[in-house]
Parts: sequence; C-alpha cells; structure tokens
Amino acid sequence: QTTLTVATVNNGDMIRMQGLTSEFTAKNPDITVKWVTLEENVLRQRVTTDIATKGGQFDVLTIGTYEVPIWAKKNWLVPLDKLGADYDVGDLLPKIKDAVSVDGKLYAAPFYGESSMVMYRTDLFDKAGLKMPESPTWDFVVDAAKKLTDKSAGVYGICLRGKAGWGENMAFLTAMANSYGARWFDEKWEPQFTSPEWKKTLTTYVDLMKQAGPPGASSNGFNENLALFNAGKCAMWIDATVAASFVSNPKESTVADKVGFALAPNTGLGKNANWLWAWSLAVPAGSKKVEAAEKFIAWATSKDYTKLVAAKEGWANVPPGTRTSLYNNPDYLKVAPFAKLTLASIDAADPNKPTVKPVPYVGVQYAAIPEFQGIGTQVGQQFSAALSGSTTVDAALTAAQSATEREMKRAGYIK
Amino acid sequence: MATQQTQLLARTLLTPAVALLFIWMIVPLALTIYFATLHYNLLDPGSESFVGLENFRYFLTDPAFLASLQNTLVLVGSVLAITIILGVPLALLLDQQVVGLSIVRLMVIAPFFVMPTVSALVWKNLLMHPVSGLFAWIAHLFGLPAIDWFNDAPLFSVILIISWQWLPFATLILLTALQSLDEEQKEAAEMDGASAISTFIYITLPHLARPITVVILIETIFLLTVFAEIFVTTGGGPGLQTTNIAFLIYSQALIQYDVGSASAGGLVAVVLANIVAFFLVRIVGRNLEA
Amino acid sequence: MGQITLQGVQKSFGPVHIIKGADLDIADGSFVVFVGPSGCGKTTLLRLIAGLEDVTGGAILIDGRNVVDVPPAKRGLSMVFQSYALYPHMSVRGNIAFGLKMAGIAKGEINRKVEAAAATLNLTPYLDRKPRELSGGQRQRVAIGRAIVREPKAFLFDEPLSNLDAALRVQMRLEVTRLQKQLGTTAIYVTHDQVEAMTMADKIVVLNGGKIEQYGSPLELYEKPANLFVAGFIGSPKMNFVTGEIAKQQGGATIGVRPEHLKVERDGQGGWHGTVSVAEHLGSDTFLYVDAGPLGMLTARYVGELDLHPGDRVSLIPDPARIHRFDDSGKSIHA
Amino acid sequence: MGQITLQGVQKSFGPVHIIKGADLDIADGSFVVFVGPSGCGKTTLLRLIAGLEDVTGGAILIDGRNVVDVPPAKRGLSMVFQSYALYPHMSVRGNIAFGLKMAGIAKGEINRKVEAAAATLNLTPYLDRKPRELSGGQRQRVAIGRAIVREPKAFLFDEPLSNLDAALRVQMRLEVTRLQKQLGTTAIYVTHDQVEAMTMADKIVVLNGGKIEQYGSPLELYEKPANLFVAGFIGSPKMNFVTGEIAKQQGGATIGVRPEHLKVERDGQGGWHGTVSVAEHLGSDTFLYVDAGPLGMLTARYVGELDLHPGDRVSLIPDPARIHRFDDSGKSIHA
Amino acid sequence: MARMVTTRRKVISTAAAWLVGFLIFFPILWMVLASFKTELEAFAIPPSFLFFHWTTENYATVQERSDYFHHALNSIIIAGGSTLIAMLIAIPAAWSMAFSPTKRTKDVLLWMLSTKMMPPVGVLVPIYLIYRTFGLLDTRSGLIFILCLGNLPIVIWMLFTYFKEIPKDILEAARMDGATIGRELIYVLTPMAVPGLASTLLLNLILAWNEAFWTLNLSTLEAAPLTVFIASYSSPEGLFWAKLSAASTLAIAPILVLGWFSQRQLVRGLTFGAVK
Ligand SMILES: Nc1ncnc2c1ncn2[C@@H]1O[C@H](COP(=O)(O)OP(=O)(O)OP(=O)(O)O)[C@@H](O)[C@H]1O
Ligand SMILES: Nc1ncnc2c1ncn2[C@@H]1O[C@H](COP(=O)(O)OP(=O)(O)OP(=O)(O)O)[C@@H](O)[C@H]1O
Ligand SMILES: [Mg+2]
Ligand SMILES: [Mg+2]
Repeated sequence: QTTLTVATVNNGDMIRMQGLTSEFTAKNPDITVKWVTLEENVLRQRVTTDIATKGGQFDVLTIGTYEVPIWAKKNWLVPLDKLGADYDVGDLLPKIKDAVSVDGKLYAAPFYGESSMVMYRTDLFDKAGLKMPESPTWDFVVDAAKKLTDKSAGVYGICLRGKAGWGENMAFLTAMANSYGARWFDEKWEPQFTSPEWKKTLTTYVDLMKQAGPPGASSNGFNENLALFNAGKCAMWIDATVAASFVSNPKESTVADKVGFALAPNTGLGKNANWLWAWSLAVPAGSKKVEAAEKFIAWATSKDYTKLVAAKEGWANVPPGTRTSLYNNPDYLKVAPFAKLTLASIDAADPNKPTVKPVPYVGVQYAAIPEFQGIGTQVGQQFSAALSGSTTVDAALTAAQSATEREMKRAGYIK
Repeated sequence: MATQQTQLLARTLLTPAVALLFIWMIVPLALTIYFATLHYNLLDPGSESFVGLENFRYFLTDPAFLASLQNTLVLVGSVLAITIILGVPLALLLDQQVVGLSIVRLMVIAPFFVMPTVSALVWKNLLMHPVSGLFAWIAHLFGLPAIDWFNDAPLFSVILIISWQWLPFATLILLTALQSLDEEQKEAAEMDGASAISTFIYITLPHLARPITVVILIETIFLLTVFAEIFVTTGGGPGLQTTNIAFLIYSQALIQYDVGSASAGGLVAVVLANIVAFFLVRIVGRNLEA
Repeated sequence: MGQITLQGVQKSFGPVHIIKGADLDIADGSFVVFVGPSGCGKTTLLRLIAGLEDVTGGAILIDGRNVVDVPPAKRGLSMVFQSYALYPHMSVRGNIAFGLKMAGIAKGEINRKVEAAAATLNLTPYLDRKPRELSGGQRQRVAIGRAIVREPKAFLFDEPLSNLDAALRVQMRLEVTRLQKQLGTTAIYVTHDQVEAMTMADKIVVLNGGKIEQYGSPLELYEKPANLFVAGFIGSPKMNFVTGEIAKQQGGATIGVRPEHLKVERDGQGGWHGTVSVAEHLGSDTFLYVDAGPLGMLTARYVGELDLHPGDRVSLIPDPARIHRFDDSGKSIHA
Repeated sequence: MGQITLQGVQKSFGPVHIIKGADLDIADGSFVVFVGPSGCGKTTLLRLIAGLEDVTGGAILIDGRNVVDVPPAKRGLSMVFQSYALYPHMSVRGNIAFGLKMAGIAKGEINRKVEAAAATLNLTPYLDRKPRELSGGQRQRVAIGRAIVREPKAFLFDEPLSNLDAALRVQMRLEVTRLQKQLGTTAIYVTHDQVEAMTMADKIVVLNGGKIEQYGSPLELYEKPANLFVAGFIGSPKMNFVTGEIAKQQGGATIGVRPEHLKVERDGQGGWHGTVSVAEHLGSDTFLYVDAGPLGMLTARYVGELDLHPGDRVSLIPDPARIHRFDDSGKSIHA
Repeated sequence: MARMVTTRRKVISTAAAWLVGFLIFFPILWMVLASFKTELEAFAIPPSFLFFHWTTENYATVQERSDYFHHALNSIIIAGGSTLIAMLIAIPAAWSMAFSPTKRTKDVLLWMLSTKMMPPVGVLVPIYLIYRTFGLLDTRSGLIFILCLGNLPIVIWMLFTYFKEIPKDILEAARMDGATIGRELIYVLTPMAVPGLASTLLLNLILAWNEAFWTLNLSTLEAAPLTVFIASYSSPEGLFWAKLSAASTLAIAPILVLGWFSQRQLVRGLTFGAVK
C-alpha cells in the first residue's frame, strides 16, 4: 500500500481533480492519495523549502513553468519518462511541452496551461459603435478604453493588474513590454529598464489606467479585477485565459452572455502581450514512490482524465491549455467559445524566445532564474507606485533599473 | 516575603521557562548567525561559501531599507497609539454595567479571532475597495466620492486594518487589569472630591500603567513583524509606501530563498527590535517594577 | 454648615436587612460617635451617609437638602476608611495632598497643609514612602491625614485609631477633637474604644443589629442606659446583670451593677459572696471575675493592685445608689 | 514544643535598620505580648519569626533549632495578619479550613473543627459568606479563626482584636487565653491595648525603635519600669513626668507619678496646684488634664464621676510610695 | 461596590457599548453574511444586507473539499496543547518574578520578550532542518512545541502583570497555613487570578490558533490545523469570496465558543475584602 501526498494549488481545476481521486484509487487499489491544497504563495514557499532541504514531505508537487527549468537543472525533479504508452506526449501543446521540458526531457506533466488575452464587453462595444479586431493593437485598446469609460455610470474602459508582485502586475507588464519590444536583460544580463521601449510601455500603461482605469487599480490583482469585470464595471480586461471560463459562467458573472475575446494587444512588432503559464505535476528527486507518483501524474494529465471530467462535470470544466486534441474536440469547442483564442494565445507565446530582441533567459512574463522573484517584486512595487501617482514613470524606471542591477551584481550575473 | 527561601524556590520555578527559552533563542540564533555569514541560496545548494559581512552590507545598503525602517516605525507607533487610545476607553466602557455584556465583550474581542490574511482580505475587498467596497457604497449614499484607500493612503489603510485586529488585545488586557482595581480606592478618591475624570487620571490610569506597558511591549513585538496584512493588501506598494522591514526581508530574501541574506535581515531585525524595545523600556519600563 | 439628618434610612444587601430604619439628627458642628457590636452596621451607615452605598429606603439630609441622589464627590464630606483604602501608587504626601489637589488649591498651600498634617500625625519622616512600606499604624495615620487635611462639611471616621498604640491614640484623640472644634466641622466617628467614645463624643449613637438603641450624651448613656443592651454595651468591663429573687427585691426583672460599683471586700460581711475565678492585674486596676453561685459570674473592678488570686473568697457589695433596674422587656425602669 | 529564642536578630529594609539586634527567650507554652509605639517593628519581628522575611543578622531558634533557613510553611507556626490577608475567593468556612486541608486532615474532622472555631468567634451565621461581604470586625475574626483552628507550635497574633467592640474583645481575649492555656501552645501577641497586654501576657516585651526596652511580667513593668520610655508607655493614661527642682528634692533627675496615683482635691491644701484644662468623663472614671504651671500638664484619674470643669482649680497630691525616680539617662533608680 | 448605577447611565453605557461593539464586529458580521451568499452576491453593489438568497452551499462545498473536522481537531489539540503547556511553565515563572523579584527580574522579562524578536522567516530554514532531522515535520507535538515556545514569553508577561496586582499578604497567609508552593499556586494564586488567567488563556489560544507561519510551513496533512484549511481558500485564481468566508466562519466558530466561556471568567473584584 502506497500513500501519495500531493501538494497542489487551490485552483478550481485542481480541486476538481481532488474530487475525482476516487476514480484513480479505484483503478489502483494499492495507492492512497492525500491532498495538501494551498494558496499559491504558501504552496510555493512550502514546496520549495521541502525540496531544497530534502524534507520528503511530498510525493507529487504542483509547480509552475517558472520552477520547472530551475529545479530540473538542479536535478531536484525526476524526469517523467515512464508515463505509459498511451500517454501520448506528442499530443501536448508544443509551447507548453517546451516550458516543462529541459534538454528535451519532460520534468513535469502540464495539468492546465494558460496565456493571456483580452476579454471585453460586446454590449458596450456595440453601444459605442466599436468593433474589436481579433488581434487588436495597443493603440486601438487605448483609444477604445478611453471611449468606453463612463465614470458616472461606474464603468471603466479597462481593468489591468496593478498590485505589486512578480506574479501580479509584473506578469502583465512584462508581457506588455514584450509586445513593445522591451526586454528585462540584454544578452549580457544587463537590465534594460532605461530603454525607450520600457518607457513607452510604462507610460502607456500609466496614462491608460489614469484615464480609463478603475480607482484603486494599484492594489488590484487578478481576483479584484475578476470581481470588477463580473460585476460589470470593466469594458475590457486583459488577463489570464482561464478567466474566460469564469467571466462566461452565469453563476459567477453578471455579464456572462456579453463577453467577447481577442488576442492580447500588440504593437506590430511581432509579439503579442501574452504570457505563458502552466501548472504542472512533478515528482521530487529522492522520492521512494516514483512509480506510484508517475502513475498518478499520468492519470491526472491524460486524455482520459479530460474525458472523465467531461463526463462528470461537463466539457466546460475540463482543464484547458495542455493538449492539442482538446482543441480539436467539437464538444469542447461548442461550450468554450474562447477555446480557439486560448489556443492561439498559447501558441503566440514562446518562452524560449519571448521578446523581439534576443535575451539570455527563458520565460515570457518572467525570467527563469532564482533571483527573479525578488527582483520582480521590487520592480513591481516601483511600477505600482508609478500607477498610483506617488512617483513618476521615469523615477520608477530608474529605481527599477538600479534595484535590478544591484541584485544581478550580487547574484554574480554582471560585475 | 522576599526571603532567601522563596528566592531560591523562585529561581527554581523560573528555570524551566528560562532554560526552554534560552535554547529556543540560542539554537536558531547561532544557526542564523552562521548562515548570515554564508553565501547560501536554498535553490542552489552546494555552493555555500563564507562571505563575511557581505550579506549585512547588502541588506543595509538596500535603498528600500531606510524607507521600510520608517514605515515600520510609523506603523508600529500608529497602531500602538490607536489601540491604546481607543483600548482604554473601550475597556472602561466594558467595565460598566451593560445589558448583554458578555455578548458585547465577545463582539469586541472577535476581530482577534480572525486570521490576519482573512481579515486583510475582508477589509480590502469587501469594505475598502473603491469600486465594490461597502465604504464606497456608503460614501456614495451620502453623495461623496469614494475614498481610494490603498492608492491614496496605503500605509494608513494598512494601519487601520492592523489596529482593528489588535484593538481587542489591548482592550482585553486592560479590561482584565481593571478588574483588579480596588473599588475602595475609587471610593476614597470620590470622597476626596475627585470628579470622574480626575479619578480616571489619578487612580485608574496609574493602575493601568503596568498593563499598558505590557500591551505596548507585546504589541510592538508582533507589529514589528507584520507581514500577511501587507502582502495581501498592497504587496508592499505602491512603491515602498507600505514596505516594512518584515516585508523587505520577505521580498528580498525569502522569495529568492537566499538564506544568507534572510539570516542577515533577520539579525538586523532583531537588533532593530531590541533598540525599539530598549527605548520603550526607557519610557515605560519603571512600571514593571514593584 | 454640616447638619446631617437621617430619616428612616434603610439598607439591604439582597435579602439581608442591614440597616432597619435609622432616624437621627446630627447638629452642625457636633461630634457624634457610633458604637455597636461588630457587624451591627456602623460602617454601612457611614457609607450611606458618604453616598458610597445607595439607601434602600428613607432619606439623608445634609443641611436640609436630601442628598440621596448626590454623588459622594458632591456631598462635601471626607472619610477615613476602616480598611484605609490608600492610593498604593502615591507617596504618603501624594495620598494626603490628593483631596486638596482635587479642590484646586495652590501648590504652596497644599504643601504647607500636608506638612502640617503630617507633623500632627507624626508622619513627617515617611512623607515620601509608598503605603506598602509603612507599618499598619502608619498607614492608618495616612488615612486620617487624608481626611483631616481638607475642610469638609463633615468628617466620617471609621475606627481611625484602632491600630495605634495607647500613647499615640491619646494624642490623636486630642488632636482630632481639637481640630474638629477649631474648624467647627461636624464629625461622625465609629469606634470600639470605650474611652474614645466617652471622651470625644458630644453624643453617642448605640447601634445594634441595624437599629439605633439609644442616642444621647456619654454620661446619659452611662448613667441612664435606655435598656439592657445599652447598659451592657457601654462601660468596660461590662455591667453585671442579676435576675431572679434578688432582682425582684430591688424592683426589676433584671438589675444591673457596673463592676466599678461593686465594692470588693476580703471575706467581708454583707453583699454578695463568691470565689475569685480570674483576677486580672492591670496595675492601675484589678478586675475580678467572681463566681457568685446562683448569681452567676460577676465582674468587679478594684482600683489599684489587690493581691487576690483564683480561689480566694470575696464579698461584693453593690452601691445601692448605682443599681440599674430593667423590666421584663429589657427597658430601663427609672425611679 | 514551642520554645522560641531570638539571638541578636537584625533586620534592615535597604539602608533602614528596623530591628537593631533583638535577644529574647520565649518559654514553651508562655504567652508573650509585644507592645511598642506604632512603627517600632512589632510586625516586622513577628514576620521574622514566621519566616516571611529573612533576618539580616542573628538567629531564630524554635525548640533549639535554628530556623532561619526553614521556610514559613515548615516552621509550624500560625499567624493572624494585621491586614487579615483573607483568601478572597474562599468562603469563611474555606478560609478557616484551608490550613487544616493543607495538613491533610480528614473532611469530617475539618468540619467539626471549623464549626467549633466559628462558634467561638460568633461567626457561625457567616460561614458561607465571602470576605467581601463581611464587616471589618467579622473579617478580623475570620483571620483569628484561621490561626486558632490549627495546632501549631506557636501562635503569632498581630493586633488580632483591634477592630472588635469592647464586649466581644473581652470575650475573645478570654477565649484566646483559654485556648492557649488548654493547648499549651506558645503565643506571641502584638497589641496596642493596655488591658489586653496586662491581662493576657505572662510576659510583656516593650519595643521601641527596633530595640527591646524591657522584658518582664506585666506588673513588673507597671511597678518597676526599667526606664522613662517603659514608664511612659505602660499604663493609660500615661505617667506624669516632672523634672527640675521638685524632682531633685525627690532624688531623681525626673520623677514620675501615674495619673491614678494623684489624689484630686478641690482646691485642697498641699500637693501640686493647677487649673483643670480638660475633663474627660468616662462614667466609671474621670480623667483630668491639669495645667500645673511650672510642672507642666499633669493628668489625673479620679474614680467615678467628678463634677469638675475646665477652669476649676484643683490640687493634686501624689502618693509618696508610688513615685518613680529616674536618673539623667532616663534609667530607673530603685531604692 | 454597591451603588446602583442609575438607569439612565446604564442605558447610555449599554447603548454605547452595543454601538461600539457592533461597529467593531461589523466586518466579521459582514464576512459571515457573505458566507451565506452566492459568490456573485458577495460582491454585488449595492450590497444586500439580509434580503438575499440565503444559501449554505458554500459550507457544503467547503466540507466536501477539505475535512474541516480533521483540521479543527488538530487546531484544538495544537492551540490548546501549546497554550496549556505554556501556562504550566509560565505560571510558576510569573509567580517567581512577580512575588520574588530581584534586581535582574526586569532584564529577564525583557530578554524573554526578545526571544520573540527574530522574524520567523529568518529562521525558517534552520528550524525546518532541525525538524526534519528529529522527525518532527507534520507532527502535532512538533507544532505544539514551537507554538508553546513562541507564546511562552507572552504568557509569562501577561501573567506577570496580573500577579503583580494581587496583594502578597494573601500568599504569605497561605504559606503560614502550611501550604507548599505548589498548593499555594493551585489553591490561592490561581483562583484569585482567574480574570487574568482567563484573558491570558484566551488571547494565547487565539494567537496559537491563528499562527500561520509555522503551522503552514511545518505541517503537511496529518497535523495540519485550520490555518492550512484556510490557506486552501484564499485562492489567487477565481472568485472565492463566499467560500473563504464560509471557511473562515468555520475556523472562527470553535474559538468563539471557547471565547464565550473564557471571557465570562473576567468577573469583577475577586480580591475585595481580603486585606485591610
Ligand atoms: N518595605 C519597607 N521598606 C521600608 N521600611 C519599611 C518597610 N516595611 C516596614 N517599614 C518600616 O519599618 C518600621 C517597622 O514596621 P512594622 O510594620 O514592623 O511596625 P509595627 O511595630 O508593626 O507598627 P504598627 O503598630 O503601626 O503596625 C516602620 O517604621 C515602617 O515604616
Ligand atoms: N456585601 C454584603 N453582602 C451581605 N452582607 C454584608 C455585605 N457587606 C456587609 N454585610 C453585612 O452587614 C453587616 C454590617 O456590616 P458593617 O460593615 O456595617 O458592620 P460594622 O458595624 O462596621 O462592623 P465592624 O465593627 O465589624 O466593622 C455585617 O453583618 C456584614 O456581614
Ligand atoms: Mg465596620
Ligand atoms: Mg504592625
């Protein structure tokens, strides 16, 4: 009898998986599964401490695309090469597969993947006589946002993340900067915040939010914006593709039937402002239950699992963004009007070549180096200060530049 | 009372607590001092090397350090002031004859029951949110513009939430202390012609001096390390406006798993806390004696 | 200033009636002493007058004004608590000065008064000590100091000298009386000390079980006690009571003779005979507890030293002019 | 069981010397009374014996064993605190029973003893009350009950009857003595009451400013005080002291006459002349404070009522046999 | 002691107390209400106070998703255990410092408090390593141990203040009555300090109950208390309001009950009439 302890993040899809565990144990009576479901930040802290100190508390970890390459290089993860014959690795979306592989070896199995896109209110667009292109430019978005803003009615042209944090405003701003041709570091790891591209990005962002954003934007994150959008306060919202299913769910959203989707905006430089992320399952090195763990991972990320969810809870609830086959499934496409755009968004993001100019790092809305979390948080604070108006765009960029230089010097990337 | 007998016994009875706390202090402290001199990144094991005071230099030269130090002091000072200035009258009120006292008392203590993360979320999203919060709605009812709390007064907003959480602590300690105030002393003061206010100033307040000291010291210890409320509401921003030392250590050190600078930061925090405590004791310490 | 009237004052603690209707008229400037057995309600009555307890019934008038709804601070009285109730965090000086400070007196004036009071009370060396560093008697004197330093309408003293030695007590007693007379302040004084009661009082109130038994001048009470209780309570040692045949012969259900009115003779003729059971030698006096057979135990006081010992036979001759007669209900029969 | 010896016992609170070397031998089963002015160190000495304070110097022996290192609970003494120190959360019953409970006595036995003690102390109706619901005197009796219910090596009483009325005090005084004699327990008793001191004590210790002035039987102290201090302290009202010419004639630097040894005559011949300044009428006695010009203020006791008033002239005739003589240093001169 | 408060005054204090109490309690009330709303209503503007569609769906979801009772039991054991042990160690220590102070007592007190000054994030790694080595990870005893030590200075400090208010004569009386120190503590000091003990107990229970750093980092599942339970509801993705409210309400419930009983011990005036 093997007991697997699975550490996971408390997202809807993961929780659903937790509910379906019995299906797995029924098929594998010699395995018991126990769940540790935690909020993202706690999970990351918890799992990292454990794996780094070889605490051995978990058998299956839920980690993001940020951790996978770092940890894999440290040999902290078991390469997943025994997922079984019918696992069909080839069916995984290539961008996602790349993100969880190192040197061609799969180190984590993607459970669901996401990118970002524009969600907008069709009714408001119609009323204003605007038409959202499938792949809008930033100019269009800015212009539309201003036009759609009606503060007296409590409707704001656009809702964007503003709360400081590497996974909060910096995820969005890095993706946006990519579309403006900016990058975090040049090939020699020199920070690039003083570049005109970053200045353009941040100026646009701050001006846009000042004119067309909701009040309190500097402390809004994903959830706050979701709440605003669902309450009908936002005409546009650029955020994770998973939000698509929330905003079109009539149980949660007052505007479920009035939402349209579009690719994240671009500036015509070849990159859209979208990111790439996948929550994936991995096995820590040194685990004595590798076999059972792989069995479980294979089950949880398989096509059959998708079918199982579809059978139990409907196609709208299957974990998105990992397998090509899903996006060819007519049943899914029927209930998920955003499916095509989600796929397109994921395809548009390339963690290995995230920016217009070349970069030494992997990752779209982050740089997959251990130091990034701290740097990202500091830079995020500067940018949220610029948004709140307590500092200028220029000052924020200078501060971000020097903070990043400082950290990179300390970490030994640059002298 | 103070016989050698009792003194000896007293020492003996104090020993378990002192011994336990000593171990609890010395073991992590020693390890922390050791780690603080290392370049040690948890995500990069095997690369540990001795770097001397580099971690301290790094931590102390952070441009955010001074700002966060200031924020820490403002936060601690304001919350202390608010909780005590409101806690004393509140404790006095709860010391009166009130119908349904147990219920009121429980309601007043209740904020302390809520986990910091949860209460920060409640305040941020359900109450203070400028669009969907209750305060904004109330302001709207009166035809006023909604206050954009976390944008316009981020530190104050955080202070407000933390004060709400710690007010019960101060109130409860003060209330309990009021219970041991000899009623006859108050009667004597009344006979001496003291008004209610004079009785409060000259009899009640001196009696509360020691509990107030304790509230100040204990709260200070907790407030110096406030973290969850900031993390949940503002993420330390905008800018550095709500970054305190604890958050700085977190953002700089822990989320990078840089054990070396986390340790150095921790030690700096210990030193700072001791300095704060030293001054506090200077100010209020004599209340502890006798 | 300071005339106090009680009209049918009652007080209960829950179901227990402590004061069962007290009527009393205390003239302005007079010195009234409350005496009565332990637990009879003296402190309670004082606290009622002070306003520290609510009356359950009746009215309390100060200078003709009903004060039952006036808070203690507004009644203008000062009080020495039986339990002292000193302010523990203030020095002796602070304790004594507090009332003056509250009255808004100037600093210099306060100091002068406090130091004068401290001198009177032999407390000068202790002015800067905290109450916990004082002996019992010193604490009690601080409590007195706190009351006398002010100029209230009336002083309320609850056994203020109980913890002082004899010499100091005499001194304090004279000081308090002097002060009271000098200021013309009304004083109500609770004591268990017969000498204090007799010497200080203009009038004495004898309380028993929450009722006033008699109200009169000290000598009135000594010479014409209204009833058995007062007769027994005033005077120490206690009056001897004899019932039965002998009493009847004297014309009462009970007769009483004070120990000081029994002449002691060694085996003399006449009077009542008995055996000494205890002899207490005070030096100035000798108290004899004599077993007088059917008459019961009799106490006699002999002035000076008398070399008598348990077992010796004596005869006790009552002073016929000093015999008190009481009827069946205990009331005095006055000729 | 219960012989207590003090050998050079000293006690300081910080820089203040409170007890300045006390030597004392208390025989097993004897009743010793400590008297002395307020603040002279009586309570402190008691607490030293009890073990509640450490001696600064010297030794305390109980039954020959030095107990300075023995904790209070092990010394086997029981104590009545001047401040009562009742257990506020326990009923009267609980308070009295606590010591017995600690000694592991059986429940039934405890109940029996507690009820007996309560009856002795007139506390039976209050057995189930909490201390805060008692009067001052009742509280004090609870404190006594707590001490006497046990059978310790010695009783330590710190002014145990100060808040009781005269009648009760006489009763308690007899009870305590009876109990002490019956159990044969040593007792140390602090009091300010002259009558108590004189009547209860086998021996009296007169303390003054932390020093023992005299140690002897009550009558010894009354009749042969060792010095001016004892002479003045024992006896109430206080002994009259006269210095100067008249004293020299009598063969001393100072001579002393007790008030009871001054015969009062209205404007009589001989003796010392003066004007009555205060007359205190106790009923049984009259105290006269007489302004005797160059001799100063003299106090005289007249047995019975004497109709004298301030301003009346009297002559005071000292009993020649009862004159005490003291030398320059205040020591007694014995013929 | 026994003056009746005038009705007017009582009415005023009652009104004031209820008003203030209500204001302070309101955010929690609001949260509890939210737990009975649908996710949509929880955010609706204008807000609905009572007239919304009451649902217990959130509670059902919460219980289905995570085993509330398992976590609650752990919380009770861990918070209760650590508080009780801390009290057992602290009562003698506080007694000793309050009634037999020396010149260094103040320093010792401050030193005790200083052991709490190290920010937990600074020592997470060392502690984790130690716990791993001794097999204390994810054990209740491990959590009890660390919370007990964490709260010990606070407990000692609070008790110290309360003990200081008690007249020492009474303890001396117990000593004269032949009570050993243990019995003196149990029979005399403790009952007299009931209000102080109750509030210390309550406050420290809450501190232990809500302690979210060590409990989250040192427990996995077996020993995981309610903080872990809560941490699975403050989701970064998806609307979670009503469910988080429901989970929080559940997390507060047991301690609310406990609070009810312990705060009732804050009775007035236990030391009256004890000394003159
Ligand atoms: N803690 C202390 N610090 C300094 N002095 C003290 C302390 N306690 C008592 N004293 C002093 O010691 C002296 C003796 O005190 P003690 O209580 O023994 O007197 P006492 O003889 O019992 O007097 P009383 O009859 O008034 O009760 C007093 O003058 C008192 O002021
Ligand atoms: N709170 C209370 N509840 C019930 N009974 C009480 C309360 N307070 C006092 N008593 C009772 O009231 C009676 C009168 O008490 P009071 O204190 O007035 O007596 P006292 O005459 O001052 O006695 P003492 O001379 O002993 O001080 C006592 O029998 C006492 O037991
Ligand atoms: Mg009384
Ligand atoms: Mg004394």
